[in-house]
Amino acid sequence: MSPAVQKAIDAITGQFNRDRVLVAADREGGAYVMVEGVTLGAPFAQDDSWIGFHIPSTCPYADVYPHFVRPDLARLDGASLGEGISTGHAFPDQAALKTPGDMPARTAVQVSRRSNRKDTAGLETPLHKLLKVIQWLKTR
Amino acid sequence: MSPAVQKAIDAITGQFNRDRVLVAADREGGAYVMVEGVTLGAPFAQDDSWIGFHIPSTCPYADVYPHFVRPDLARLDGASLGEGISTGHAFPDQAALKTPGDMPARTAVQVSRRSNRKDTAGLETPLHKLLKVIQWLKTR
Amino acid sequence: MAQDAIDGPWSLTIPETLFETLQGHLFPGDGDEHGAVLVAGIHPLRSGCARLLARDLFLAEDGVDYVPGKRGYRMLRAEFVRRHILTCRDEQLVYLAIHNHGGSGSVAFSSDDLNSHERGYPALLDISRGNAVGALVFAHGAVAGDIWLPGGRRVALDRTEIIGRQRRVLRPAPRGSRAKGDPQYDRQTRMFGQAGQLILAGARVAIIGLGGVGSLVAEYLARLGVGAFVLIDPDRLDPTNIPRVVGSRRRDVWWGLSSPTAPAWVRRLALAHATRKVDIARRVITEANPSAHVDAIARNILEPSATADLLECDYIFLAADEMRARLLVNAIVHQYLIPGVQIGSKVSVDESGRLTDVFSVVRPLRPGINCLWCNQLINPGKLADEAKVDRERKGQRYVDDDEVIAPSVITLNGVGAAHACDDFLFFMTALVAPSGTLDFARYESRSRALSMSSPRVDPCCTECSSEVGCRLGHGATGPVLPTFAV
Amino acid sequence: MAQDAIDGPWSLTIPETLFETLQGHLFPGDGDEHGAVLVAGIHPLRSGCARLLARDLFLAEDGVDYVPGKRGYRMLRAEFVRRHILTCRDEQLVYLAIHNHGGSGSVAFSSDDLNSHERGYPALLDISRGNAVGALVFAHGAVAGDIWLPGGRRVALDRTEIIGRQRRVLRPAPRGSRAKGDPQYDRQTRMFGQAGQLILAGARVAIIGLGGVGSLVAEYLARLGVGAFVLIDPDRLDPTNIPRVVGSRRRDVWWGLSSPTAPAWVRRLALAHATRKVDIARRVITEANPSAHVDAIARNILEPSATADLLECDYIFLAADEMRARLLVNAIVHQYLIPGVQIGSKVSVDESGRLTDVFSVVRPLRPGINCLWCNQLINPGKLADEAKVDRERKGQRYVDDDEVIAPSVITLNGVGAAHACDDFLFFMTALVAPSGTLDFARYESRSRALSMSSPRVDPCCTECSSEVGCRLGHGATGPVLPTFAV
Repeated sequence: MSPAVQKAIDAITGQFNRDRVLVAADREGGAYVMVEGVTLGAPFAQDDSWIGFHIPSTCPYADVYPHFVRPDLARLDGASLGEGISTGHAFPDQAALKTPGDMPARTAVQVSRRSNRKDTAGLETPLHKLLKVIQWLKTR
Repeated sequence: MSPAVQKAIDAITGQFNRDRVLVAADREGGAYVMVEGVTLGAPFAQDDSWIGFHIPSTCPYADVYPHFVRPDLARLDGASLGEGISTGHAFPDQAALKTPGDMPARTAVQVSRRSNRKDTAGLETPLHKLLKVIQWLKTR
Repeated sequence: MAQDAIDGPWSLTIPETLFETLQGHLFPGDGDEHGAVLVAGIHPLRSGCARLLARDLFLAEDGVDYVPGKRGYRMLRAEFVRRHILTCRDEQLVYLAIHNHGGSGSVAFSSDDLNSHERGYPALLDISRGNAVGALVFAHGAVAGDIWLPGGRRVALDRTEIIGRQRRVLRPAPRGSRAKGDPQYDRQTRMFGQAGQLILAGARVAIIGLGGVGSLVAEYLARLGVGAFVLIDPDRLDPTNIPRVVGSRRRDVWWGLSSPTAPAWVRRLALAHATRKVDIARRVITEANPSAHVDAIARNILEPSATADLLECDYIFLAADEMRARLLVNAIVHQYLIPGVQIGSKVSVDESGRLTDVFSVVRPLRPGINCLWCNQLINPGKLADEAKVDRERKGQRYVDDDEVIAPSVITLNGVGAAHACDDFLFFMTALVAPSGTLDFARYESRSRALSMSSPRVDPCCTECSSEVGCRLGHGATGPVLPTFAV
Repeated sequence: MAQDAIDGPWSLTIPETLFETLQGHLFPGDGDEHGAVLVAGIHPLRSGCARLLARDLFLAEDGVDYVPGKRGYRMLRAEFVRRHILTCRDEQLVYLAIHNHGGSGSVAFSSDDLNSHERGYPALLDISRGNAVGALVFAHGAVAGDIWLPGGRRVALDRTEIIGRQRRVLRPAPRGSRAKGDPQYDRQTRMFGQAGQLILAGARVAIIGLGGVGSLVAEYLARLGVGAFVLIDPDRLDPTNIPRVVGSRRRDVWWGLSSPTAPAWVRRLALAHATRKVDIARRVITEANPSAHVDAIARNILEPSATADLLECDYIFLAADEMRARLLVNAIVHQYLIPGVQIGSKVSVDESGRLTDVFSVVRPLRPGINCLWCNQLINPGKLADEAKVDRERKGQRYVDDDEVIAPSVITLNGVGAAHACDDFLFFMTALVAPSGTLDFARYESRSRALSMSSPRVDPCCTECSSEVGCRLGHGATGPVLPTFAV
């Protein structure tokens, strides 16, 4: 894994609990990350979810997106999940892993939040992006 | 010979006497022309001279230059011939003639008067240029 | 003129400026019918096709020259017709009466129109003494034509080509779409469509000079899928050309035998057997596109047989330095309404040998507007020099003569060739922007700047004007071209 | 860092902007001596040569930081020295003390200078803990240097290369002229001299991406006489590349077997055996100049071994579309002070499929000033996309994703490649005009216009600034390059 990717993962394991964070290397020095037990709640029917995402080897320059959450995600009010959230995905793609099987695939709901511009590298770390996505989900 | 070259020669034979004008075709549709017995006189020691020149196939677009005159040209005052007039040439180059021998070469003095710009074709015909060169010579 | 020997389709070529004047007159926004007379040269092609060449346009003034008709709605007044048919008789040109209909995309003569042709054109043909006459009818985006040939044959106009900033084709009615194209060209047809690819495949392009610039033009256009090439260059490759002529190899010059260290007679022999530049370009073209048709003509462009081949082309790339080539190509552009471009580069050095200017020029040539002669880009003195044999030229050297060999560099050639080919592509596929110009472009290498200059137009220019005896659109019956006489 | 393993000549590379600041400080017109400290990265080459990379310059204020010396004329005050040597220790950089002498064209340290080095530098080496230290002395048009390596070895600086609008080389003293060149290059040496030809022959150039743009760059530079090439592209030729990749032939793709009409498995097999793009470019180069040295690397540029080859080059042509390649090359330009250029073309189509913009871009890349990252020309979203496997990318498609294949046309590539190579030539031979710029150029095909834009500079950019932890001139001890991790 590249030093920048390792640093990003360290920041995430610092924020969450180390044993709640699963990591699998990709083929290029990036990593697939899964954080278990992130608190959700209203407006969703589920109290918590895992959140998975890919940190490319070109971290911190590359955006981190999309994010994936539990496949049964549903709104308390029964409404549709809305724009930017889609069902029927799987995470991670085993072909992208350095060692397929290191992180078994889960069916998932995909959350698409793209950060389009970065003025300089590092303004938005993968941790920062993850927290933004969680925040965004809670304000749906 | 190209129609434009033929037309230029017709103008010259119209101005001078037909039997004073010798013509030999070049390999490309142009012509070498020699006019015998053109009046000179002061400032030159010679009363007259032949004048030879080449009308290119690209007449009337191409300039007609240089002109050639008798090889013994000399000033009455014994001064040098001056800028634009040089000795030790031959005219015409036999290799340029369509039929070598058509116009035997003569040793010659070269008179260099270049017309640099033409606004449109035909403003300065080979005849016009010849008259200008004769005029110029007389004002040396 | 043997106009009746032509058995292929007839087309009309019309300079954009002239077309726009006509459009403004026919469609001022009043929805009414208007009239005009177009005087055209004629250009029979070897294929049996004929091109009518719009030379001059005379707008009929409403109520004066264009009046209520005796049988139809409107008609050109007899005096107006007579004036122009006599000009056509005297100058051996084609008389074409013009009016417009409403609608857009397709157009046809009405039965009133056709009846009037049948009543009037046999008499006009008599007056014009062996020159065709006819009529054109315009709608928005469509043109139809009814051409009467001496001898009694009558042909419908296949299409009208407008050439200027770009090339557009108008027809009497839309054509059905053609077959699917070659998937090889997928990436570029995403820009200009299958239709654009077919235009390129149908184009016949001349390249004059297959040295540094021309070899690159050949390479680009062949890859692009241009269908037919006429390559004209009398020269064989020289070792000093290899750094600029793409596709050339050392064995083309018998490397070693042709080097300056070899004995002079061996060197001369090697160079006399070096590959011709046109054959190197042919090799490059065929490798890029085996189905391209190539005519490789190892002659001076001024030799009449080479010139004749040039007249069969749709676009001319002038990549030779000779002034005579400029003179001839410029004459053809105006007289035969064949668009083209002159490409060159220049490296200037001051007296102390220090570099001053370095630039590449791309000068679009278009009939009636972009003329090398009235922009004084053809030097009469150099024309005279070029007509001399080497020994003469050396013996007659002048003060302002530059006998030094001009520097030449592939990157400068690349700039000129690339822009010229890019301009060609956008011209042919009619993708030029509304802000596009036909200005002469000068790409400055040392400052990375581009300077554009608008060509001037001399209204009496022998080359680009339609004055009596001048070349514009005069075609086969116009002034003799400045070629070598045979 | 093993600085003592370097046994070839040492050079210093300095960005033009920094050099000009230094010149202004050293030569204000007072004829006096002035001082400064240059902090430099280091870049050991495989050849055993080492490049010092000017990263940051600290001007010594006269009378404050630069004061009358105890033994020599003037000296840097101890506090000033100490501040910068500690920075060099912490950031693993080379400390270089600078002063100037009078005269021009040649320069050498005085015995006072050398004595002071011998007294002071062993102690400085101790403080800097394994990083070289040294001194530079400047005159007009000349630089000499005395570099002290850990371990006790001491080397004289061979030359100083200034890179910016153009490349200039300063040495301690003028060198004698070299042997006569190859007469083959006569026409171009008339522009840039035998000296220019030798510069080209000595240059090692990288071309990243040997598709439409890169193949043309290879062709032009090989003809021009560039001596060594590093070609990097992982791809094999595809039939749809032939209209743009010069030198490619149908048999390179097993034409027929690879066409869409062939059975899918035959097609796959043919494409798996198609010629690699780097090998086609190698063929083109070798044909043009059999003595050129070519490294053909069929790998992704982000693979560390490919990146390592890139670091050995003098100039980088970035002709690949990937954002990751932009990110890496941009990092190398700034961190290793290797100049380059990014070339591309774009065809934009609106929702209705109508053509909007068509242009070619040529973006000179120069350390500290022309940065793709702070000009937002590297898209973080696309970087993320490029890190995914195909299936993932398709499954995760977004609203603003353009999965459509971009159009690509040889004439657009030609415009970009020709200007980039022309710019390279004038850079290398130092023939840029006083009015020359390093602006990003955009050649608009539809309007024939050129628009230039001045790159902005973010003073805290991680890529192009010399802030702590940022890349500028940091060389081998700087941030890790954005390559694949192994």
